[in-house]
Amino acid sequence: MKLTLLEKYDQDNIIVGKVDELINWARSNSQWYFQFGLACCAIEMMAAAAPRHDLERFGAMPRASPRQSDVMIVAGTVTLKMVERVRRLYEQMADPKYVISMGSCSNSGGPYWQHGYHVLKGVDQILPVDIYIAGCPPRPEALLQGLLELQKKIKEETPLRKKTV
Amino acid sequence: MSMSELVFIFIAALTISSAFWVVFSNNLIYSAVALLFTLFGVAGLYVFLFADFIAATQVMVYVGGILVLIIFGVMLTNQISESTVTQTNRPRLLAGVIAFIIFLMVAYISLTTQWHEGTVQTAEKTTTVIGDMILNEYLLPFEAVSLVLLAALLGSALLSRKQHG
Amino acid sequence: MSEYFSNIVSGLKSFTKGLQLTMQHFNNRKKLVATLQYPHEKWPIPERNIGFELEEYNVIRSRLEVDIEDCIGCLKCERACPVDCIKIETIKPPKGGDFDCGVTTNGTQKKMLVPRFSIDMTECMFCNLCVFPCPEECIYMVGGPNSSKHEIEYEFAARERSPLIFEFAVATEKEIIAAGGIDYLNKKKGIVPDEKPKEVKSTLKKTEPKLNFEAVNAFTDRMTRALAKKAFTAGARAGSDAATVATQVKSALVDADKFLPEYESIIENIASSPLMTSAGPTTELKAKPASGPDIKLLNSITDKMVRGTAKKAFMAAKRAGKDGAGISDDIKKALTDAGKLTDEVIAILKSFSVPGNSEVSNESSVASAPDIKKLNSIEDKMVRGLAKKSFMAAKRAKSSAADTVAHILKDLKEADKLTADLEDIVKSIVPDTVDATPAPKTEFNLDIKKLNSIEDKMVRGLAKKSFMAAKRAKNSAADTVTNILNDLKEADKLTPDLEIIVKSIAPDTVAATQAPKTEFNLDIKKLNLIEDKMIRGMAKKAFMAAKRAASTPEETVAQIEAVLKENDKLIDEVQTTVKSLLENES
Amino acid sequence: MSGFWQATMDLITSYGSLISLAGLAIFGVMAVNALVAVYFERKVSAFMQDRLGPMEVGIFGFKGGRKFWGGIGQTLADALKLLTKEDVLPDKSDKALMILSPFIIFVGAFVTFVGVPFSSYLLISRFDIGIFFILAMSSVGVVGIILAGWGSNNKWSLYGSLRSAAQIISYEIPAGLSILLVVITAGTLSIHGIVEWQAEHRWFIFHSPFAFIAFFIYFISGVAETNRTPFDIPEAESELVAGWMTEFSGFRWALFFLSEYANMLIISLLASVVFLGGWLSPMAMFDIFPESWMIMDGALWGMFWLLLKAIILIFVMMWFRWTFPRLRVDQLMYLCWKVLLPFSLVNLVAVSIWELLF
Repeated sequence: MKLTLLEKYDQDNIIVGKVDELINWARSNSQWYFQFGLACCAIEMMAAAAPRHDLERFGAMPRASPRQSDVMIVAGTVTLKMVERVRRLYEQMADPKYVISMGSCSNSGGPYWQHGYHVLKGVDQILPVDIYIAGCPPRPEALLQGLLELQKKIKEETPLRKKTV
Repeated sequence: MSMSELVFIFIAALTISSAFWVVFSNNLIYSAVALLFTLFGVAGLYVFLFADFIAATQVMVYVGGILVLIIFGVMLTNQISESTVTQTNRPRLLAGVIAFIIFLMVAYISLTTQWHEGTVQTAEKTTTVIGDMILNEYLLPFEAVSLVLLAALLGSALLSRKQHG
Repeated sequence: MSEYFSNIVSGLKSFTKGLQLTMQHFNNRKKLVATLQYPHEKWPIPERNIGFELEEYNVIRSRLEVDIEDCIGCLKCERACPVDCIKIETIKPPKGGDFDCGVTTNGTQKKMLVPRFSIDMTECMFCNLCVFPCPEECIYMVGGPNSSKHEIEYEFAARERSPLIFEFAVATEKEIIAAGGIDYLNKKKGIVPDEKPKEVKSTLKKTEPKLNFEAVNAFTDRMTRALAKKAFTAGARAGSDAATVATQVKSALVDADKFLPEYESIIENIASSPLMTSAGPTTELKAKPASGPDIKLLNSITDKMVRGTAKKAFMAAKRAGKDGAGISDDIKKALTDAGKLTDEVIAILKSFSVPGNSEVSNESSVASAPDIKKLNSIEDKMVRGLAKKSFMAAKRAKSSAADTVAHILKDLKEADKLTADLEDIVKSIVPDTVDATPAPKTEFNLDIKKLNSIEDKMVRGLAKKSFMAAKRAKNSAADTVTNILNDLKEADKLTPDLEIIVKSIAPDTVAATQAPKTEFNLDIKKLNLIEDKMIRGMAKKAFMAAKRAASTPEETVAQIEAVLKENDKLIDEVQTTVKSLLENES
Repeated sequence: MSGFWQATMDLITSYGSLISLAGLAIFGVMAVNALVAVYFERKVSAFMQDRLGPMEVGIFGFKGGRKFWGGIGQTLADALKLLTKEDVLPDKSDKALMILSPFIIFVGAFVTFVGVPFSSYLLISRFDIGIFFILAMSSVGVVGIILAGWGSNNKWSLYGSLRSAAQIISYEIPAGLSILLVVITAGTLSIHGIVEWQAEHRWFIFHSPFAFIAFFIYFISGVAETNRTPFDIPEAESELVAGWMTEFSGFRWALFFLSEYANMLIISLLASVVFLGGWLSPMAMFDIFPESWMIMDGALWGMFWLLLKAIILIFVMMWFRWTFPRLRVDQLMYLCWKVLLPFSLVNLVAVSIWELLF
């Protein structure tokens, strides 16, 4: 049975599995977040990065450029005017990229989900959201827990193999 | 063929080919990049002449200073956005004729000159020798060059000054 | 020049000062580091007073939680929600049905079944506004002052949105069906597609679209009944005839492995009985108060003014507790005063004033009353109008059903509009059956709640099951008790204690029938007027105890007062409040 | 031409292993330096801000405790992540330049290490013009920065690169003048010569008041040359997103990072060699335990002292970074041209006079 290199990688074996684990360890523990504070949730995001909660304990540090960040924390109300920018900035991020939707506004439109003529009803309409954090705004602990949940999710990936097993 | 000859060939080839690129590239920025390699190659040739001080000066002044200024100049040129057509080589025939004449002259001189064959030099400290020579034997040219540089400095300062009135 | 140097000096000064400051923090890091390492240690939630009473206001922005067993489905929280993230659906069980919604911990009788209570925490803005209006205090933010009810929880990030939409309702399908929410369930499950009902409507418009569940209801087991109903509904909606529907029901039951030989008779019954039914005189009768003349009789008065006056007098008389003859006298008097007394009204009032048998006359009049609605299936407007007109005339003349039909037919013939179809329709207005006499009521008054004092859950369940079975079979009280006892004996669970409890159902029946439910009509909410929390709690406790003991209103009040007196809390204000319970009685 | 191939083979067999060994050594130093320094920096910044910094990431199950020095594996995870990240080349960028520029910057730092000593014995090449070589090579990186900014085809990148180039060229002058002062005094460009001079006399920083000032001018200029806060206007986040690095991602961005921390190490090593006595033990200088083994002055001890001095200087750089706010462009140029440059010129003259007098 001859296998091409790609097919070989698609199979499960111990080396591929271990390397997967290593890559996942690195990725999950180094989630540099693209600060995307749009409204009040941004304040809680700052609080999470500030000394009391210290987001950097998990290796997450803020980056200003989308190219160098791994996770986009959409914190706040995504207005329709902002949609284009959010989308573009997400597309500018380098793979693998993740999205945390923080707060009710970005989860579903929040207080504006019914009558907000100017608000996107959930950032998951334009981005593939990985983690939803409920709260209006969520407490910093909730953000930290969301990050931990994201780490768990990353650890389930198989970066060397295209197909998920 | 010894190792030093091999390295010499490599450096000479790098210098000449990058020099050609400087001339023939249509993109000014690429020309500047090629100039970087040319200047480096020249510095390498200096090293072959055991003139390490000159080589370092070459890198420092030409690469670190002049080249940067050239790139600055290129970038600040108008219409640089159309970077592909900023350089044209139109009067090629005339230039080729002149260059050929110069080439003939140089070839004639280098072939007819009685070259004096010296002994192989060893690496010595050149810095002290250079310092001695500049301040003793070649004091007048040195001072003349200083004056010229000073005049250039003053001239550029005058040119870049704001016009009053 | 001096400025230049002073700038440099001040620059150096601030330079060193800044470095000193950061160095201090660096050196004193053991004291100064403020970080709490979240997953390992948690920040104690600060109990800040933000202007409201601390115990009542939750500033934590934690998750909303609902104690669904306390929810009465009042929809107040749903209305209070500024972002409409709370969605509640309720089912009101039919009156007189056997479905019991239960009682909240505050003692309020629940009147609704709540099959859906979802809170979308991705939309919630954590404003806490839904918490205040809740009369049962069953919706609240977890933690803080409510931490005794539910642990604090504010970290529940999820990978999808759906886990953040919390569903609190626990009503099972069985319960929903038992509460009469089969339509709700079908709608929710999308069994009835959008297009089909339209077809059904167009074809069945002429007849009553209501399904006749009479035969199906004979199944005693809830699950079986639900299945049967489902199959029945599906079959009937599809337009099959009764026999096919019966076989469908049977096959559905067999598929579900629920079919028992004794169900054969029921299936036959289904096959023989009509699929559709009118609202059904039996149910109408059940729903109506069993005593006193019916105010609806007055509706046949044509003049609006007269009708209004008559109704007014009727209500006043009824409130005064008069019987049929008295009421008709009162009405007559009122109408004479107003100068509106006509022959028509007198004829109507006669039905009231038949002394002593007001109930019977009422019953017969309603039971045999031909249904004008049946005439709606006449397609031609003109003809329909004509038929109705003669129908009303006949009704006013107090004709019997057969007379009415004859009358209508005659009128139609005169107008030369009578066809064979019409004749059928007109004849159909005569109610099908007279055998649907109301079931004797007393049996239903056995109190299932008495069984609640059985401690063992299993046994309680068993006892209740057989109780319900007996009830459905319309057994008498004594039969029911023996039934339950037998069932328990079979299950080998019968103890002497149990026997006493089970028997306690029966003796009460007489009392229960005589004063049905009135005792419990005392409104516990009146006690909310008591300001002191302590006293209020005490009073409510006593109230509940009295209620459980099925005391009369006077006894209840006396008991509450006694309890309060014992604790030396009986102030005048409180006493008046407690007494006000009685005022409600009338 | 067979001689040519023969020579090539000879070169590879005889010198190839040596050269590649030296290259690997330099690369190893740079990589380890970046790994340690980034972790160090994150911790220092955290403690100065009353935080804890990386705590949760460990290697081989070892996290380093929960109290203060946790998160040992943090930078390793960062590095691995950057290596496995997508390499974005924007569509409208000049792809050749974007690919080339990180390597120019990296090679600039890499080649500089050839002249940088780690102790009196441990260095790649012993140049006669050591200091001059280091200064010359460290100026090569500027070209890479400019090309990176231009190639990105992004206005923030271009602004950042222009600012960076202007800043580095400007600050090279006071830095060079300060070192020139040492060269004048010691009379040599060789690093060994300078350290030997200091061994004979005293550390340069204590040689004269002017040399003392020169040290600070050099150090400040050095901080500015590495584009570190408070001189980080080329990558000012609030103005230019990430400056000339805006469009770079993954591995090529990691090269920038590597070079930046390598440059920090170079500046610190050079400062400690030129002004702080290099690999000389401070005990010898202050005559603690003279003429005994406790003087701690050998090859390995020399490396220890040199690295200790460099690490302290790196710490000071971080201390600066987490203390001072960013300078404005005009303030930056003011500081360079109107403060540091005049002072270093005056210094130069004064030291010459000092040398004549004493």
